[in-house]
Amino acid sequence: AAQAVTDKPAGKLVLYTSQLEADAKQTVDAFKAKNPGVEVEWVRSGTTELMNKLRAEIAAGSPQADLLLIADAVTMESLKAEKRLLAYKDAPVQGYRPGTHDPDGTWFATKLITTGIAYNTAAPMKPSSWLDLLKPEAKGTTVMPSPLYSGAAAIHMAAVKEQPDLGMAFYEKLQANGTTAAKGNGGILKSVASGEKLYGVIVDYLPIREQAKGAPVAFVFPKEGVSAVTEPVAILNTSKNPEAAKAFIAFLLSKEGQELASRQGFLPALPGVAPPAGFPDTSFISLMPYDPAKALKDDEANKKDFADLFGG
Amino acid sequence: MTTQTPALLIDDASRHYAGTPAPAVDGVTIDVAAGEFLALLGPSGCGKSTLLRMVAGFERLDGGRITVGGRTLSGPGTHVPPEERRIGLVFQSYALWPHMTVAGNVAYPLETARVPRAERDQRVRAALDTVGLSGFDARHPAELSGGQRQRVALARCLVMSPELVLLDEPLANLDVHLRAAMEEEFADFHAKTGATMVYVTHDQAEAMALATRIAVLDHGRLAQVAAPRTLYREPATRMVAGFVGQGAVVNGVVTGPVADGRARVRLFGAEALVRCRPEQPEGPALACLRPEDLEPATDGPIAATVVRAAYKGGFVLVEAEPQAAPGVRLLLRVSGDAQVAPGEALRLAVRDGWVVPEGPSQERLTPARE
Amino acid sequence: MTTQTPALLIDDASRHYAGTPAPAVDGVTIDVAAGEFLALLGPSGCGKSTLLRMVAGFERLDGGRITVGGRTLSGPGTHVPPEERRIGLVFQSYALWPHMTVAGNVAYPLETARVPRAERDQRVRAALDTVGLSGFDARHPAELSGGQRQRVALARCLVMSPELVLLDEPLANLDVHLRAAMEEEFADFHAKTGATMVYVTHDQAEAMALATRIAVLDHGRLAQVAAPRTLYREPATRMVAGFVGQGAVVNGVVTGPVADGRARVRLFGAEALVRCRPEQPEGPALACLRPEDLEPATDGPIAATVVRAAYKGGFVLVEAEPQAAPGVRLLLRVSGDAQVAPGEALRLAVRDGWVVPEGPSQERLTPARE
Amino acid sequence: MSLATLNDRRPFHAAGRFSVSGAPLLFALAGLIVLLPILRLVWEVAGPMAAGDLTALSRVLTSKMTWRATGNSVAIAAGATVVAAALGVPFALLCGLTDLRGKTALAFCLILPLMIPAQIVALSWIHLAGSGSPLLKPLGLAPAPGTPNPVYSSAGMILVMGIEHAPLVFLALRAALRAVPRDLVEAAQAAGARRGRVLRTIVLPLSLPGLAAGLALSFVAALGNFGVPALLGIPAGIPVLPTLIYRRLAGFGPSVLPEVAVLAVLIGAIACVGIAAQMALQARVDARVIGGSAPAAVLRLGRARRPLEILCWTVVALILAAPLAALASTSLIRVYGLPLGPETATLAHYATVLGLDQVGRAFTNSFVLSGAAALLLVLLAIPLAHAMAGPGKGGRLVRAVGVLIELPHAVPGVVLAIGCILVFLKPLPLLGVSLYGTLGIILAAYLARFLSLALRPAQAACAALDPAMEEAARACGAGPLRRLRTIVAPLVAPAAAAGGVLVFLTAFNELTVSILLWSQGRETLGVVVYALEEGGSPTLAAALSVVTIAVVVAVLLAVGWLGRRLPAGIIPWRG
Ligand SMILES: Nc1ncnc2c1ncn2[C@@H]1O[C@H](COP(=O)(O)OP(=O)(O)OP(=O)(O)O)[C@@H](O)[C@H]1O
Ligand SMILES: Nc1ncnc2c1ncn2[C@@H]1O[C@H](COP(=O)(O)OP(=O)(O)OP(=O)(O)O)[C@@H](O)[C@H]1O
Ligand SMILES: [Mg+2]
Ligand SMILES: [Mg+2]
Repeated sequence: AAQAVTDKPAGKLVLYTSQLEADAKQTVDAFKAKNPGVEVEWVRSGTTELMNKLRAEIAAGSPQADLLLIADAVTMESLKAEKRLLAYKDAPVQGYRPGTHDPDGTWFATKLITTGIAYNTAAPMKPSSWLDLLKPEAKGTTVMPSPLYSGAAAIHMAAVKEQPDLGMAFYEKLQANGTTAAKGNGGILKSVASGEKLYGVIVDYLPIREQAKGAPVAFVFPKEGVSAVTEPVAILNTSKNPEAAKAFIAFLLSKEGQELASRQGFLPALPGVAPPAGFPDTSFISLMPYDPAKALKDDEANKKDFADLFGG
Repeated sequence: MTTQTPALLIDDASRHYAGTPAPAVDGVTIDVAAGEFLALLGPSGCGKSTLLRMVAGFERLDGGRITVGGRTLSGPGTHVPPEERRIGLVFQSYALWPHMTVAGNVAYPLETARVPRAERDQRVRAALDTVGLSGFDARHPAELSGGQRQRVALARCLVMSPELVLLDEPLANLDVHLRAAMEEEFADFHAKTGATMVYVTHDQAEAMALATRIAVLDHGRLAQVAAPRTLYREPATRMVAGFVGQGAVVNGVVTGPVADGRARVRLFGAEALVRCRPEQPEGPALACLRPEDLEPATDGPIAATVVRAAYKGGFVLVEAEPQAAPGVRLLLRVSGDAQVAPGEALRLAVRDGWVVPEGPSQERLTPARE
Repeated sequence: MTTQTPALLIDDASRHYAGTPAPAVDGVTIDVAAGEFLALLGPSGCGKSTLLRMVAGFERLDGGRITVGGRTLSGPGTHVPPEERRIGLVFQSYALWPHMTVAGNVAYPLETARVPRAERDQRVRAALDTVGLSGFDARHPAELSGGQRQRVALARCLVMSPELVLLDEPLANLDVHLRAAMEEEFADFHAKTGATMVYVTHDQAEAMALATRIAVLDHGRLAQVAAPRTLYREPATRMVAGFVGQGAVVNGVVTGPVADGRARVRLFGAEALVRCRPEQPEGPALACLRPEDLEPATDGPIAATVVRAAYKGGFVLVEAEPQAAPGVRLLLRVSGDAQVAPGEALRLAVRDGWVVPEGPSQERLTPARE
Repeated sequence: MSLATLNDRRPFHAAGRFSVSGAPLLFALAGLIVLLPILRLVWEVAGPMAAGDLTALSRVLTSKMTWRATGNSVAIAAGATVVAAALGVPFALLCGLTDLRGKTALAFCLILPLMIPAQIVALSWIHLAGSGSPLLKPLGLAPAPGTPNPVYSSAGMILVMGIEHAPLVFLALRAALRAVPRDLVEAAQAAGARRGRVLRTIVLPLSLPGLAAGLALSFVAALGNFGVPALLGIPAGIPVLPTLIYRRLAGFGPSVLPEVAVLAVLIGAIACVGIAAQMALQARVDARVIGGSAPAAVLRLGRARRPLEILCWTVVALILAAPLAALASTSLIRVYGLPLGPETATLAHYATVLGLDQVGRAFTNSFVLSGAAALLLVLLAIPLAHAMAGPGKGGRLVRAVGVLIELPHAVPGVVLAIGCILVFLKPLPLLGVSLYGTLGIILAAYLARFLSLALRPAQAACAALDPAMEEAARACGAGPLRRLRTIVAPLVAPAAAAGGVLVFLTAFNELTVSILLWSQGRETLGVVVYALEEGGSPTLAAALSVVTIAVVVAVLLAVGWLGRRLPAGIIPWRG
């Protein structure tokens, strides 16, 4: 339950978010309805672009954002390691599973964006396991996002490597089976929807939404479990308005905030909040565990391994 | 090259550029005998280049026919492309290819014709010899003087042994001395090769010095074709009289009968005996008076005033206004030692002249300058 | 403009372009009186334009000094930029600004000088009047003929009332007739304005017709400055004798004493009385023989052969080779009615001539052509 | 040796046209705008290096991936240049030399790929060649579902970039052909040479410098292209320098910027070789002949004309109409992936996209930004080009800057954008306001990135300007500024305006720079299209792309109509 903030926060708040345009607008509007005194200025872009922007701002000596709401926790870990994040010790994290927020209180998951398998409905096989992608039916017809460019894919790789029955060998077998890599999830969806590829490793909401509109795609949560990026939110320690920033995080973590995420078509991070249409109940989804801090440490090595296997 | 058919026959040729009010070339008929040196003379814009380009095949005919050595090259339904005409062409701008050496420029037509290497080299050498440029083979056009460039252009044209050579104002860009030297080159070239040549110029001195016959174009029409002397002495039209040579074209009245090729003409109130055609009728007429036709004489019948006197080296060119005809300017030469000043009075005698067959028009008569 | 100091003084001026073997202008000294019309004459590349551009301020001097109206414009450590010299300049290419009307072009110097509107309009009108272009104000240069454009350029220069006007080959691009008409315009303009003018040309006839004095440049050096007649009749150097006027420069020997401004000279084995300087020593010398100095005469002492004969309209220019001096070419004029053919024998008499003060050099002597 | 030496025009009479006093000012102004962001980025490398820290440098230079990407970049850029030449050269020859009909329309269509953003072109080709191809699928020609899209390959990148950059070769060669005097061609014909021989032995050698300049431009453009390798190279696993840079940027850690700077300097170095080659060749062609009175040559095609016309339009249809049609049909389909048919077609995406309020803002912003950039750059390009045409030391100095001006154009846009953030985040020294977060910073980046586009036509015009024009003004007493204002500017204005049109159109749907610099309410069209595409709405992105292209074409036509009285050669596609 949301904990009422004693003093009504006010002033300007700068949010850098990788949410989709419409979602970001909804989120900000909902927050502002609760906190009319806060003026939220937000910049929406891909996580990579946002981080480039932030890096350049840091190098120029004046980061502009108060709040970051971006795709993955690994990036947050890197900022934390650089001591760029502000700890929000008394954040309202009751009810959240451990692992979906930083024990030190620097970042907090706001939803679950899982990576599973999408397939073209004309495909001969309906996959149910990651290992199905290694079958002859999938030879040369699978595409996945490259961890070199996509944060979600990087986390997916970190998670897969920690699975004993998958591991790096799984990637090697994928390569042997003719799987190719693409820059982002949008491209995967187009490939699979257009039938250019039949199977795609992809974040859940894109194919589920398109399927609802009638596109020839479907999404499965493989039985071994899925990886998830958690769209964490964090406060920069250079924030000029930490009170308002904390209020924003409190709103996102509140039941209301989580229901909003569900309405936007994402799996809420807070167990017990109903998932959006087209998604199975959260309890049916198993998450492949992984450690963001370790993922950060291994990141370079993972990317190099991937590049060695799949090229650029 | 000793055939009896004309080497070049231009028969009623016309060319009207789209979007222009009048044809650039308008029903021109000229035949050029083998070995002849024909000059095309006329003021700027009269259609000389257009006519030449029609012969070379770069312009199509809107009417008429062009025949070379008996073969119709341009005519109704026929147009042999320039590259198949085998007509030598020398451009006003020389049109040397800057990226080739002198030898390369000259060898080009032979390479095109697939002449074997050994023969090619030999012919290039011979052509360069002819124009006095042996030893310049390896130079690039940029490293030559203007006159040398012109000679390379000549050699390039000559190496093809063309029966017909067309030259478009080849000397217009040169200074007086270089021009005189190049005039000689052309005369030598013509004498040596015996080729038929058509030579475009707006400089009548050049045309007279070089050509066996001169064709004068006027607004796209042929005004007269004649040998230089005839053209100078017996211009057929007012335009030719004014354009060729210096002198004045003035109003007069033929009063006496024609005899011995001369008529009695009243000019500025005085009588003069002036050359004319046998069939010249009596009545108003135009007379062409060259500077050498007029002589200052103390007892001359025409009273005039000096308007301008210009020392030309060796003689003074005097411009005089007859008192009987204000506005008219007569040109005459007086000895270089004489001091003549504007405003002086002068008496003139008419020693010779020519009654222009075309007859007078309504227009105001001016000295033969513009 | 009636001061006694020279309007323009070029004092030992030199200019050596970097990377060229010899100076383009080499120690030239000329003074030009107020109201004078000086022509700069010389073959292509002799430095005429460079000298003019030095006076205008577009080229810096490497040595010497240029003074206009007593004020040093260029000199050691001094270089007044062109825009502050108030010198009128007419370009060979006219250099009219195509984006301005005729009036705009002419008004430009006044606008630059912030002349008030009313006065400006009035002066522009007056300048256009002077060149006979009233009523053309609103036209653009593209809508004018070549001669009219030249006159706009003149008006633009004139409107500034410059004390000094420089003209660089203003007529080189025009055809013979337009050139004659424009020569008159310049003479009128000079007479009307009384401005000091320096006029570059490589055409000696133009220079003679227009200039009060002619400066001949030779390889960047001043060869002679003199009035046209003097230049023609008494050339100071071999180069001037050959370049100005037609004629031949031939080897001879001064044998007799100088009297009455004439010396006895042995030419081709015959004796002739030839004009010379009073101090002319005896011994080998160069004689300049103009066409009018030579006369065909049955009893002429010099036997020669006709090499070339060119009809020039009114007369025939004959090139003859003396039998005593193979390779030498003499030029003379014979009447236009005479028929002269190459190869014919001819006897010549020398009526006049000039001993070139410079004296003979080792070089081969050629006719005054190149 | 140049053509000019054969005509009687003597370029060295240019001496004195340029007063050195104005040069440092212009030089400083242009250098400030253009080079600051790039120099600031280089400082990211040089600063630590000066302090003895070589980690970034050695990390990048010892990485195998760096050299693999470099090799790919050079090879693919070279290949794309060959394709661009294969397309641009024949079309330039046909449009520039022959009596082909409809040359204006043909040239217009050939220039279009330059005006359409790389990622749209690349997407069109993916659509077109993929198994879901809305055009090929109904015809039964599409690759079977599951077979790889043939465009995802080096060959695909080379082809698509080659098509995209063919206009650069086309425009440069056509300008050079315009300068080949007609009589040189006619002299060859009179010597008996047929068309092919005339082309081979006369026309091509004479226009070689122009051609090579076009090739160098195309090479540099291909080297810095990000859109095509991002969409086609990554799926094929073929890294090139721009994607490698992007990848570094997607990585973590404070070491990112120095490493990116090292890579950018690497691209810059390779590009500089191309640019310097181009400048050297430009110096060899005496531009003063260009645009002179000599009318361009015309070769008659005779009976070959009709078949050639058909061939030309077929090629144009293939390289332009087909991808555009694919894009258009994507924008019409109800749900991406369905076959296009009467029951699946809808205009709803257009309605949706035009109803988005960011689309309206983006159109306004892009109009303002590209308009302002075009205007300011034209104003800057004229004095700069004039200074570059000057002789002697001053001219050399400014010409050297001319090489550097190409740098912001050659490096990937994101690199330039980072440089801009580094420079413009802090308040401006004297004004005390920061450009950051305003349209100002995007404008500043556009000015840097597109200066070379505005400069090139102005430079050609200035070089072709008769020096006597200005000397006449000097003789009339006009000082340098007055001459610039009253003589030079009006005379080169048409050419400079053509450069302005190029800037406007290229900036109008620019993506890679503005993606980092935009902020809420200040999005550009490119950013919005990209966001729609990334957000999984390819149909909306396609609809917006079609609208954008329609606007571009409308602007081009309007410019052509307004400029129909200008002299030939100024409106780039006009005959
Ligand atoms: N391509 C063309 N299109 C339209 N009109 C043309 C074309 N070429 C020439 N003309 C016009 O045709 C007329 C004759 O031109 P032409 O070039 O034959 O003259 P010209 O006698 O050679 O003159 P010049 O002595 O100046 O060279 C001129 O009025 C000219 O303007
Ligand atoms: N900017 C320059 N750099 C180097 N050499 C030059 C330059 N300008 C002229 N020259 C050389 O200086 C000499 C004189 O040139 P100038 O232009 O003064 O000759 P000119 O007498 O005007 O000749 P023309 O009658 O051909 O115009 C020539 O040899 C020329 O090549
Ligand atoms: Mg002509
Ligand atoms: Mg000169």
